[in-house]
Amino acid sequence: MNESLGHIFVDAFLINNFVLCVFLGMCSFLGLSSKVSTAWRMGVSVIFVITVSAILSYGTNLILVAFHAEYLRLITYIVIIAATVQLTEMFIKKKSPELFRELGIYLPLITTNCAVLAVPLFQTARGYNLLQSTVFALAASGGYCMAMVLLALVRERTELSDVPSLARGTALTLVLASILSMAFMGFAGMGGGG
Amino acid sequence: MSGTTIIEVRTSPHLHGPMTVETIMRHVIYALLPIAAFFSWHFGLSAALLLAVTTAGCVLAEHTACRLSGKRSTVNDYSAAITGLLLGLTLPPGLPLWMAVVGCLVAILPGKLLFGGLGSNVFNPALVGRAFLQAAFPVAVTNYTPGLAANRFVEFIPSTWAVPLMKPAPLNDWLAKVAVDGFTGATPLAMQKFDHIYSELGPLLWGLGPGSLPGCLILLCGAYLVARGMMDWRITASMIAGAAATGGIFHLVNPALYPDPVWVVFTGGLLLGATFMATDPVASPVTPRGMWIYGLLMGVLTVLIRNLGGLPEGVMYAILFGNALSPLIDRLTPPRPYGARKAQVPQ
Amino acid sequence: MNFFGAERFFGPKRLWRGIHVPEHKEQTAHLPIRRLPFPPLLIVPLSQHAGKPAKAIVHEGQEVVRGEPIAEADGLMSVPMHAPATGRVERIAPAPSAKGELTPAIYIRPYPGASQEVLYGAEQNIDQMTPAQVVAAVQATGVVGLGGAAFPTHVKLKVPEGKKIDTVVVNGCECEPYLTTDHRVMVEYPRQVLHGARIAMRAVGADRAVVGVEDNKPDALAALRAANGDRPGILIEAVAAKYPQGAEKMLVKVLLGREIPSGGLPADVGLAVFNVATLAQIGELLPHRQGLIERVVTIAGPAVRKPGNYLIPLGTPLRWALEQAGCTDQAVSVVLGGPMMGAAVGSFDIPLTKGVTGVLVLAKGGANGEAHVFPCIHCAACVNVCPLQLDPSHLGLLARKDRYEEMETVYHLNDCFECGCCSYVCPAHIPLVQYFRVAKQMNRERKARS
Amino acid sequence: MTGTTTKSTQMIRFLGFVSLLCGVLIVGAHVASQSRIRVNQEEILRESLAQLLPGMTRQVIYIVTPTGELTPAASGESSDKRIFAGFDAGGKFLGVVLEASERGYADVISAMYAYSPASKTITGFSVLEMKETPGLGNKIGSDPEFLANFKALDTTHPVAAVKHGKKTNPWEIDAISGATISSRAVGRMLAASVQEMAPIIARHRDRIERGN
Amino acid sequence: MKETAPNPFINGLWRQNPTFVQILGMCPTLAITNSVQNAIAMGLATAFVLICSNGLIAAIRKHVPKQVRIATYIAIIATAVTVTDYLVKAISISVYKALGPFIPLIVANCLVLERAEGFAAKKPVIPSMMDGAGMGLGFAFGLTCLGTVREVLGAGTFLGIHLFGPNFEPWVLFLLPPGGFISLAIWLLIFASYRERKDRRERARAALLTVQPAEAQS
Repeated sequence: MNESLGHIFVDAFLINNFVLCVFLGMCSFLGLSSKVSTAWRMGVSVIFVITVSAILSYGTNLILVAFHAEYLRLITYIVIIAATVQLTEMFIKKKSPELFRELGIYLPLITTNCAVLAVPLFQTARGYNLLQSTVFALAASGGYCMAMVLLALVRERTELSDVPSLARGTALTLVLASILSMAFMGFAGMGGGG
Repeated sequence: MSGTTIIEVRTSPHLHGPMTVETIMRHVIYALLPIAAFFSWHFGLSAALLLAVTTAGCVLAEHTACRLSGKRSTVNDYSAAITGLLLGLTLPPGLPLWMAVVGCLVAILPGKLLFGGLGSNVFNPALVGRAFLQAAFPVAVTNYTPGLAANRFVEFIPSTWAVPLMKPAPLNDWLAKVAVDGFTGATPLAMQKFDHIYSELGPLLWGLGPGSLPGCLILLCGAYLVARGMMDWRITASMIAGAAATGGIFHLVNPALYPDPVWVVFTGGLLLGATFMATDPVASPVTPRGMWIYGLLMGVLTVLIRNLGGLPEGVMYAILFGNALSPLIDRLTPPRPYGARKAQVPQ
Repeated sequence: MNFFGAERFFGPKRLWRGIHVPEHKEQTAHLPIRRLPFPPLLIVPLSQHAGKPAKAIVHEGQEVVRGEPIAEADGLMSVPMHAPATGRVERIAPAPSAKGELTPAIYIRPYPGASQEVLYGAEQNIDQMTPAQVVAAVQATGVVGLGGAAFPTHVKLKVPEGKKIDTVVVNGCECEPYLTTDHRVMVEYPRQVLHGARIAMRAVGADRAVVGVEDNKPDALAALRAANGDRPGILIEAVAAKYPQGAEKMLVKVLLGREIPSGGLPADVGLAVFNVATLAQIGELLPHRQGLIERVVTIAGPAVRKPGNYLIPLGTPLRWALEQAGCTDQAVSVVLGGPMMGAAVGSFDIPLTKGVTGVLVLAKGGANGEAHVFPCIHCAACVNVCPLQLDPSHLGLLARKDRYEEMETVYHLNDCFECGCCSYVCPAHIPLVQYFRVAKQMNRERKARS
Repeated sequence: MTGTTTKSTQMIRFLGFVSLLCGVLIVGAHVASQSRIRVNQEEILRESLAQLLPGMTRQVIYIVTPTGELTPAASGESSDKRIFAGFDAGGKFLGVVLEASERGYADVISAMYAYSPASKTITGFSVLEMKETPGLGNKIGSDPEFLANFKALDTTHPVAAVKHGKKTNPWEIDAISGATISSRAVGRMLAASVQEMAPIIARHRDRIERGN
Repeated sequence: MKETAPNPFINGLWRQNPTFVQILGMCPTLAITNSVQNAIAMGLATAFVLICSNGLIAAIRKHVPKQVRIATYIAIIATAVTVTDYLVKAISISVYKALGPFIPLIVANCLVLERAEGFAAKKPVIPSMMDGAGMGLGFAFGLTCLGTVREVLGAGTFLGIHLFGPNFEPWVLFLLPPGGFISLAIWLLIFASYRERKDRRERARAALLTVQPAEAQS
């Protein structure tokens, strides 16, 4: 498959938005979206980690394929992600302790964010080249970030209203997510094909 | 005066303007009635019944839900009736009534009451109901029947009375009986998009094409609300402007594929959406600059979805997306408070 | 904005936001100012102004002459008090005030048949005084802002260190419905107003003054223009009537296009703003070295029998004033000041003080009757009218959730001067201004605690 | 310092042990399941081929090299272009099966179709993977009326989908009503694939029909 | 003391149900529940991973250095997942295709790591495996609940069996992403209202108990 970069981007960013249409990164999507500032920081950290780990995974996958060791793919990817998270943490800690204090608690959470693992898996399955993989990683993580912030914004708004006690919490968040997801259905078919 | 007069102590202001939520909502209904009347006249009995069912459905759903949760019923603010009317106007006249009821339930329960009722809904409830129906029953909600059928005041469109949960019976026989030559059931937008057939603009202005409402009438009704000071014209104007401008650019790039701006504005639900749905105050920004951005964004998005996406119509999705963005827009466009530009005086 | 005769097309300068409120001024605008007889007992509070209360210099049983000082200023942020009538000091004791709390006051029982004539005072030549001397002289008159704020006028006349004032703004915009005191003062005492303006110009060192009068008072404009003649230095300008045009922040923006910085003073933009009634009193009292002992109060409202503008001796109990004007049995609520910003009173025994511009008697079933409060529908009506361009809609939502701190730090709560426009227009009848008052109070208490 | 050193050697030793354990488990599972997986895959392939070429019992798989030549492939997964030639029990050539994919409404639709080199017609069509709207676009895989289009679809003329009920020519596909986008994607997919593959098949027709 | 410790199996299945109570492992819960069959398959695959990883981790728990424990857990979980991946592929390719990328993604399922850290790291092998089984089956139960709503409404079938006859109008939405969110919201609302009612009853009973002695005294 030789998809154009633009199409890869639109597809991963809007049409098959990781969070709203493919259900990846759900735990953080539901758990860390009560405040816009938190959601935004988490989103940005995820963009960074996904992009770096996607590029690293791409290289690693070439090595694995060369040695016919595809069965180690999953374990390698997860190690790469854990290492990226760890390195990011160390790097930020050294360069900007302030940012580290803000992001500190979110970074370890990224390791168990399946959106991060899904990007290398998908790019391998779809046979993307390095450039395509990078664009895909940026679009997917950007889409994740956008969905997080959108949900956090509407959740902050519902905080100002009198939500019935029954619906407070996850149920309301899910309804919001489902309406957002319905809104995203309008993007289907965009960006090519046609 | 006697010293024993009991005086009430209230805090200022001691005057209040004439406007109340209830009056505004009532006038929105007045403004919607001509459109509803046209819809019923154009499509006949089924359309009138559909509107009645959606309106009654929304009102009843709200009333019952409020009662069940032990609260005062909030139907007397008329907002549920508006939701019902708007929902009905966005549906094809032959839609099975049971689907319309499902739409009402979705619009009112998760679309509105779950958030805390009037004033708390993040999205326009009517559009939530419509989007649900669109996603749940994609065939039924895009299946338009011809307007002005000769016997429309005598008999119902057969699909109206479909058994709940069941598919409506195919309309072929009925269509053969009533249809005007060459009727395909496609809306002008779908015909333009998939077959590159342009409907004439004239009938569209007066709403005589299939599946479209009279643009001029909608604008008039909107103008009534604006004149009464009950609606903000900025959102409507900027949404139309955004759609027209984007449509214009597409048209300039490829006139064969993309319609001209006037056509863009007067087809589909754009005018109804821009006038009555995007302007839903609850789900739109409150800041003046925010309103312009919000409207433009929705207009642009509508045309992008229409021209680039897989669907012929994009107003509903554009407005839902705009609703989701309105808290962000509000946050990014705070009005500049008086005296804030200059440096603060050190105390 | 006056290029190429733009005014001819667009009318006078106008306030962009704000609201058009029914004026209800026809009730009293045409009635000349009348004197009210002395009440049987005058209650002169020692704190009728913003700042430190005055110190009494009389003792119980002492006889006082109308116009004689009875209390002296306690420091710079204070003004003296003068006896409103010739009589005897009955006692010095706490008295109820409009705010509800008891404040010390001098009770004076006027002699029956005491003269309205002011016997106390001496001539002084203002033209030979230095600005500092003018300021001191103004302080001695006890004049405070008569527009309602009761801020000591001499403090405003004292130019802050490092600031330069180029223009005196004279506020003739009485935008509150019902009230016509300033209107009548301008019509009947235009010379005093202008004289006061010149005194103020002299004190602050400004070489011009701009008088802003709303265009719904053509007779006031005409009177002022006639009194001014073609003398330079004072410009009399009409502005379109709109509420709250009379707020000084609004007026200076409309008249001169200057914005007083948030939390700042008019002096920060080279201005000093005075109410017409204040200047009229200065123009009247200063040359004779007299003290402020009476003021014009509008008594009006749907439940008043004899509405009008009354020259009321300060310290007149509210009950006496109302008895003189007469109330119908429809009366439910009495408000001191205008209907938009005035406070309802809880007792008729309070005295009328320097800051009282009007007494309104509201009738049953009035415009602010019990209304069902709907939830906020985000209609943005309040945002569109807020003269300070705040976001009352969001502020109101935050207030309902007790998020007071956020209101102050993010949404500029403290800029709000409680004009009431948002509450007036709110179709959901949400008591926005009331919320904001509570929020400000809570914030003050929180700060005091920490 | 010494304390930490021992500790880190301990940690390394432990992690080494864990990796060893994991490695053994993974490799064990891989080896144990490999043959079974291959059998499964081939079964799936044969099933889908048999569906398109009824009566098929044996298939020969060719891989199309970039130069347009054919090389026989053993089996297994491959992302290269493949041609499956099917034969019945008597060894009679039934036709070839080709793979094709195209962007549909939601995502890529990938499908297989049977092609008869003799009559230059498409004789069968089945969808492998798609994410089309359930109940609407996904009918391209199940709607009998739609699949009937592929009993004998002429490919001498570029294949194209037309609106439901408007089919007049043998090379046209009668679209599913309400799912025009997905139907058209199928049309484009087949047109492009046939255009590319038909000349190659024609060139190697003898070899393919012989089955070597 | 012993009796207060809940049976780890029952605990996971009901009281600490991962889907409805802990709200963990949401990605597969929402993504792989558009048919009951897929839901069950996914649930069982997760349960299998949980049993293996919990057992292995419990076995080596005493030797794990604290600093590298998360890395160790993840390596073990990844191994268990890889094994499961091959197993599913060997059992049925069509099931494997339906579950798509979500089998490898079990690695990132926070439920598995949470159980490793929260239970297996402290308890012996057998209870840990019991806990894994309980949690896994509880998860499978949650998935099946969701899958039932989505399949019945979205296709009119249950495990492929038509329930309403051929004329049923399917609610396509329930097979699409928004339907996943909505179905889960519906289940959570049902559970919330159940819990609310139970709370109210218990409070009423508690009130009754506190009132009665006072009455008896008087």
